[in-house]
Amino acid sequence: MAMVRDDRSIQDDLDALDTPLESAPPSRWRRIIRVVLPPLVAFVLFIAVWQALWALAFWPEYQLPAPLTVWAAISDRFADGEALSILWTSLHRAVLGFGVAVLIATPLGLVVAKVKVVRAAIGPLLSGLQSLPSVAWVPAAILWFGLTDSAIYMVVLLGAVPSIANGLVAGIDQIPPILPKVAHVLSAGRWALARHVLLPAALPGYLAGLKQGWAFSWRSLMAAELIAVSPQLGFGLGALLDNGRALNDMPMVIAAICLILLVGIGVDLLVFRPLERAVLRARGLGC
Amino acid sequence: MAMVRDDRSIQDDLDALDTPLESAPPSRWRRIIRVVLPPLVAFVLFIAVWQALWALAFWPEYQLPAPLTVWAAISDRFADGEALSILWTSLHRAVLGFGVAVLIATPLGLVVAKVKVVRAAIGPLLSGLQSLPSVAWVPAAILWFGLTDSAIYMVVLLGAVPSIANGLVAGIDQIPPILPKVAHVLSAGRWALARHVLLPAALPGYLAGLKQGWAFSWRSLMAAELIAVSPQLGFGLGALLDNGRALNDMPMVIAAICLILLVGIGVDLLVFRPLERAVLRARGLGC
Amino acid sequence: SRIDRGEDSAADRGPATEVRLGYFPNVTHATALIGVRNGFFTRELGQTRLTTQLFDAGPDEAGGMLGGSIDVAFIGPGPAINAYTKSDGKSVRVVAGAASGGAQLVARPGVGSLAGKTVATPQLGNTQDVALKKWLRENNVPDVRILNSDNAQTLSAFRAGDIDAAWVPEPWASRLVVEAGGRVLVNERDLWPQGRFPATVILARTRFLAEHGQTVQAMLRGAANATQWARDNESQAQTVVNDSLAEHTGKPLAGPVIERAFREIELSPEVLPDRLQQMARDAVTAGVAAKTPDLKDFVDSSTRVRSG
Amino acid sequence: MTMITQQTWPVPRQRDAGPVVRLDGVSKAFGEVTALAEFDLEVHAGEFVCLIGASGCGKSTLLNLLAGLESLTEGRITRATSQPAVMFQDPALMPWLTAARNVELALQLAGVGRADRKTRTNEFLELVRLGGLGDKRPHELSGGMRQRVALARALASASIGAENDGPCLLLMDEPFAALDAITRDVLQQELLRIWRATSPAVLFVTHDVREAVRLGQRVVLLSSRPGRVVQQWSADGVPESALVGQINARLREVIGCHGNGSG
Amino acid sequence: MTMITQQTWPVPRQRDAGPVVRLDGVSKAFGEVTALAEFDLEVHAGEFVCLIGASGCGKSTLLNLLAGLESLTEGRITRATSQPAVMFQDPALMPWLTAARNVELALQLAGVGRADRKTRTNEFLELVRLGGLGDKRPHELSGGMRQRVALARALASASIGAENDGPCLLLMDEPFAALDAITRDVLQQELLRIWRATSPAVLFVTHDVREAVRLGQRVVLLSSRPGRVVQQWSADGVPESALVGQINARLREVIGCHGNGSG
Ligand SMILES: Nc1ncnc2c1ncn2[C@@H]1O[C@H](COP(=O)(O)OP(=O)(O)OP(=O)(O)O)[C@@H](O)[C@H]1O
Ligand SMILES: Nc1ncnc2c1ncn2[C@@H]1O[C@H](COP(=O)(O)OP(=O)(O)OP(=O)(O)O)[C@@H](O)[C@H]1O
Ligand SMILES: [Mg+2]
Ligand SMILES: [Mg+2]
Repeated sequence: MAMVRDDRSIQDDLDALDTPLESAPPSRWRRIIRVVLPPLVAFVLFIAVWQALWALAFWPEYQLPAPLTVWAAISDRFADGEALSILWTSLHRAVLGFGVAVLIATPLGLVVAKVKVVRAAIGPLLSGLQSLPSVAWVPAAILWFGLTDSAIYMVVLLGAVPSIANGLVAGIDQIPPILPKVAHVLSAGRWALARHVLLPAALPGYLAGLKQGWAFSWRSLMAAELIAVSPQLGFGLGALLDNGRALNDMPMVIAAICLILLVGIGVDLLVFRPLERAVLRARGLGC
Repeated sequence: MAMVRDDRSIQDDLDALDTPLESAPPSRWRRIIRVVLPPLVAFVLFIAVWQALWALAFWPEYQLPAPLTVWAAISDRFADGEALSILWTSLHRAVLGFGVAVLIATPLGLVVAKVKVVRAAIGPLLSGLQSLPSVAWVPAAILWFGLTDSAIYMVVLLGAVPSIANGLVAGIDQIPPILPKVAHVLSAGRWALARHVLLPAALPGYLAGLKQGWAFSWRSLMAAELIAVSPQLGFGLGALLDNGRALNDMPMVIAAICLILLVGIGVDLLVFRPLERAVLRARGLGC
Repeated sequence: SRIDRGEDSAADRGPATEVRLGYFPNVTHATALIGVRNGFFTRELGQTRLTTQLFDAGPDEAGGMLGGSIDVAFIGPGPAINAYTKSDGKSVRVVAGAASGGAQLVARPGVGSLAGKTVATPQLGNTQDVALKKWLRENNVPDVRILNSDNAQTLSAFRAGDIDAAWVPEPWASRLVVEAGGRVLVNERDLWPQGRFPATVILARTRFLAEHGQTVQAMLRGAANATQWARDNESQAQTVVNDSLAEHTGKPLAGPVIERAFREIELSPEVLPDRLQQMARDAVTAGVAAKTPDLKDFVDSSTRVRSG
Repeated sequence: MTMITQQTWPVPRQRDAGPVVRLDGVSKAFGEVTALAEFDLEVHAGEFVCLIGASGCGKSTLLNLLAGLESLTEGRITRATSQPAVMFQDPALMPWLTAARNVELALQLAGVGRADRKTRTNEFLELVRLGGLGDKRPHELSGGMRQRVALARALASASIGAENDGPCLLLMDEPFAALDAITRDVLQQELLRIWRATSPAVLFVTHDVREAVRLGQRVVLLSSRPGRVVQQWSADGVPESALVGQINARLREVIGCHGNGSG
Repeated sequence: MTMITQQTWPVPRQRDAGPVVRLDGVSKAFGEVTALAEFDLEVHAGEFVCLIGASGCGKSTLLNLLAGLESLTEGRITRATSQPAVMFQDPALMPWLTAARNVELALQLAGVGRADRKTRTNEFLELVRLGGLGDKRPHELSGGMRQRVALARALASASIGAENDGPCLLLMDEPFAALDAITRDVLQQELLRIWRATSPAVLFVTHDVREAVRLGQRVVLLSSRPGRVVQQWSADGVPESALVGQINARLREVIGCHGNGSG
């Protein structure tokens, strides 16, 4: 049962589940292929199945439009610049709302995680708030803020803040207790402890919370954008989706879904994925 | 600068942020007080502020009803058993949907976390799906599944699965690499690795994902319950909320919010909190 | 390159075992509410079982119909036309009317001209939105901000002063007037010939209609009887409708609101096909639809019921 | 002290003289840092080899390579054994399992039946003098106790290897570093007894030259930056203290000439 | 090897003879496990005390109590020093910081200015023979290297204490356990030099009796289950090897009578 191994260890035997171990860095070219190819293949496969299902005509056209019809619906919107303005309106609101949510949720999460009384008092409330659908806040938001952008931001904040705060709490709960002890013997004050130990140590869990928080912001925004639609308030993706729904226009609905997915995937690929990689790499974790 | 310390260390100096260290177990009685008192005080405070605001009559009654009015709206519904049937309908769907979501999301998360090709192919899609509001699926669900419970479950699953899977992926990414190495030298196969090392090691992160997943299930359910109301489908909390909204009946809206919060907080306190404590305790983490 | 699975021609199969009826808990659907509550439908249906589905938005109801889970529906003309055109004229037919009238432009007290003001309509491209845009154009009112918002939100915003006027259907117009002290600027009735335009129609699935024409006829008889009863017993009808609303939504309308709303709506089985065609044309005029749909087969007259 | 029963540690097999592990010109680089370079080593079946070298010279890296946990940069490793049993430098206990369950895991993953597992787990815990502490979690144990749990796990894992056909290999990275002198003495004796009984090939990393000489048949000294084999001593038949002095002198030479270890 | 400059380690102060730390009848129980019981100990300013004892006898627990990281079950601790500098048994480095930033953190948290910090960090890294490896992350370092980073951090933290008024205290838990003999020798000498220069009180846990005798002015032997002071030796003026033999014999006695350490 002699086994001879050449240059590479067992990990390249494709038993990826088995061996989450470090590998020799592949060439630049191969790395790009590795990163770009799989999603591309997944995408092409998805479209192919869709096209096939459509061609078999199991469902009538109004239930399952052809990929090309949807593409036409999207590209129409891009051609006249409408799509960009829609994307911009929504993205800009979401980013702003998310940013404010992070600023509110971070100290909140710290306090909830570390002050027992506060945790007992409002910890469950935070989780409860998460499970409250954003539309629930719409009537209240309108009553209190009127049909303005403020109402939209309030809904977004109420959606995102609990999620981010909870992520931070979960991250802090997982910190090995020795690290705060180190900070203590180095005479760190509260603020220094939070800034130099708790936040960075909780970063992986916090990032997961941020990702979920972003998802919540974005979803809440879609709900909030239905509060009111007018040229003055700007026409966002949520309104596009709702219009498609109201008109029973499946190509339009699917186009809106695609645009929302595009943003979701784009933000994940351009913002969270690199952040995550950097955070995990620095700690020698992950893949 | 001599300092004398008696029986207890500095941690009782109320600098809770400073010292997340172990404390002597308090008596049973005091522990109950510690657990029950803070949320009670928070609740009473909240009601008091609400009552005061109402009494000052800054907003008209239809914008901010008195706490008692809302309480009447809730207790009316409890009195004739309607509230219980509403809660039961929704809870039962949510639990079922969540259970199925966990069963789907767990293997999915494992595969995404550990198989690089799959991660590259559908990782970003999972995050993208999370940011898709549940209502987006409603038209499609109605067209494809008709007005059945299946349509509702489809919406719930599409909401919860990505969230749970992403939580698991985040949890697995944070596993110290030495643990899978140990499993490898103990000749663990893929399945044993997942069952004996990856899943338990990722448990804290996974639990955080489950919590978020529950929130997503519940919110998605609220959206799905608006699809249609019929004796066959049952009348759920989502429908109650929407009716309140449609009627501009603030006491009804707030009553629905309270019921939803009640469920959210209840599930957190009865299910996730004890689980979390057990998981963290076993590892010597948390408070 | 799509396989052609034409709708296989369905033969008449006599009365159905079950008919699934969709409607809203709303005054414009009073015929359905009364018909169900007072048993007008079941009386006519005989062996056929009646199953009801409540919706709160036309598009979802239309979706339910296109998805095959609803057989007969009370629905607004907009979503009905939509469902027809989206399915290339295949899936649905209007078999009768149910109500007409009941939409008004209501302004806050003290608002005279709408120039430079904010006006709300329920949805981009719906009947009221189109009507408002057409009216503004015809009356040369400049600089009006049009806001699309949910009717319930419109009421709050109206009360809070965020909007100056709203073009809404019943019972919202009545609520704006009765609960928020609004003043009627335009009654949409005045813009249509004979003051009549469809507010609710009865839609049937084409397939169901072909297979179970008798059942559809029975439903229409039930609707006609309910309409007749409501006309004859107006105050009782209001009570029945309000009881239904209380049951389905948890809250009845205020007395004055339902009285006023009932006055503004006319329950009638007449279809008014020319008005439907006009509405489809107006949608193009208002820039909401790309081309005027051909409503040739939209109205099915084979199932016409002898009134009485 | 407990005797390891026949069942826990199966009958010894004949000592084979052929190499069970061979490294030919192995290099391992982490980015710009070359941990090992042109590394050649042979370990024979049933042989007890001790590795010593400066802190950071590549001993742990070498064990990781042998266990198949890292990929080589260059060269080849030929291994004629089943998956080696490894005791890492870090205890690396599963934090959610009790001490006993940590040890049991090794047997469970190897497919040992439940009842059998429990008995053997207890025996291994007794062996490392932790009998009665099996229900403690890792965070409730002292540093030395954790190290002993890891030792028990590694021995349990090796006992599985010994049951299977073919030679087996035990890799140990400073297994007694956190133990007091007396416990260390006892466990050294236990290890030797087990080794004599089942004769796995052992690769044993230590910083204690005395320990290396006492336990090993062969002592291998590594240089650092990059790690290479500098010199080897056979410990058989040489007086202990003389050899210790000799190795210490050479060690001083090798480590001294590396300056402060930073390159 | 680098000289620690005046700036890095400030001028020595007079040795005070009064106790800076006093434990009176201290007990510490974790649930049912009593780690320490009726523990009495005094440490004088500028004194170097070595603690030895069986694995799991409560040495680390004792240091944690002194550092204020755990609450007492009974008794009282009187401490006349500022927050002690601690080197834990585990390196406990912040995994997201480089080696240099880990050391710098001690200075940063004490409010040392940026430029000053960098210089001193480099000096401490050179001291533990890790000059040039400052930009490595903990997971890129070997076990011994991590331990040396932790040592550098503890020394940096102690240097702050030495700058402040009043006596200071340095608690070290097996600081050299993962180091090779040569590096260990060098660092022992460095530690002694620093101690002589600034005379903090040092409480030093080790398993190496030879090391304890070489470094300590006083060697304290703990019993286990529960931990108590069994015997103390003054190391001043006694020949090293004689004392080592004596302590070893007593140690064997104390640990032997505990059976297999499980209680
Ligand atoms: N994952 C890694 N990334 C980068 N460098 C690494 C990594 N692992 C080890 N090294 C480097 O490789 C060299 C050898 O490390 P190794 O852990 O093998 O040393 P060692 O001989 O076990 O030392 P010690 O006695 O201190 O445990 C060191 O210089 C270390 O910095
Ligand atoms: N957090 C804890 N929970 C429960 N028991 C604990 C905890 N910490 C320590 N112990 C117990 O207290 C005793 C003393 O532990 P301690 O870590 O002080 O030993 P030690 O003398 O440092 O041993 P070593 O030399 O192995 O490091 C041990 O029996 C240990 O099991
Ligand atoms: Mg090592
Ligand atoms: Mg210890």
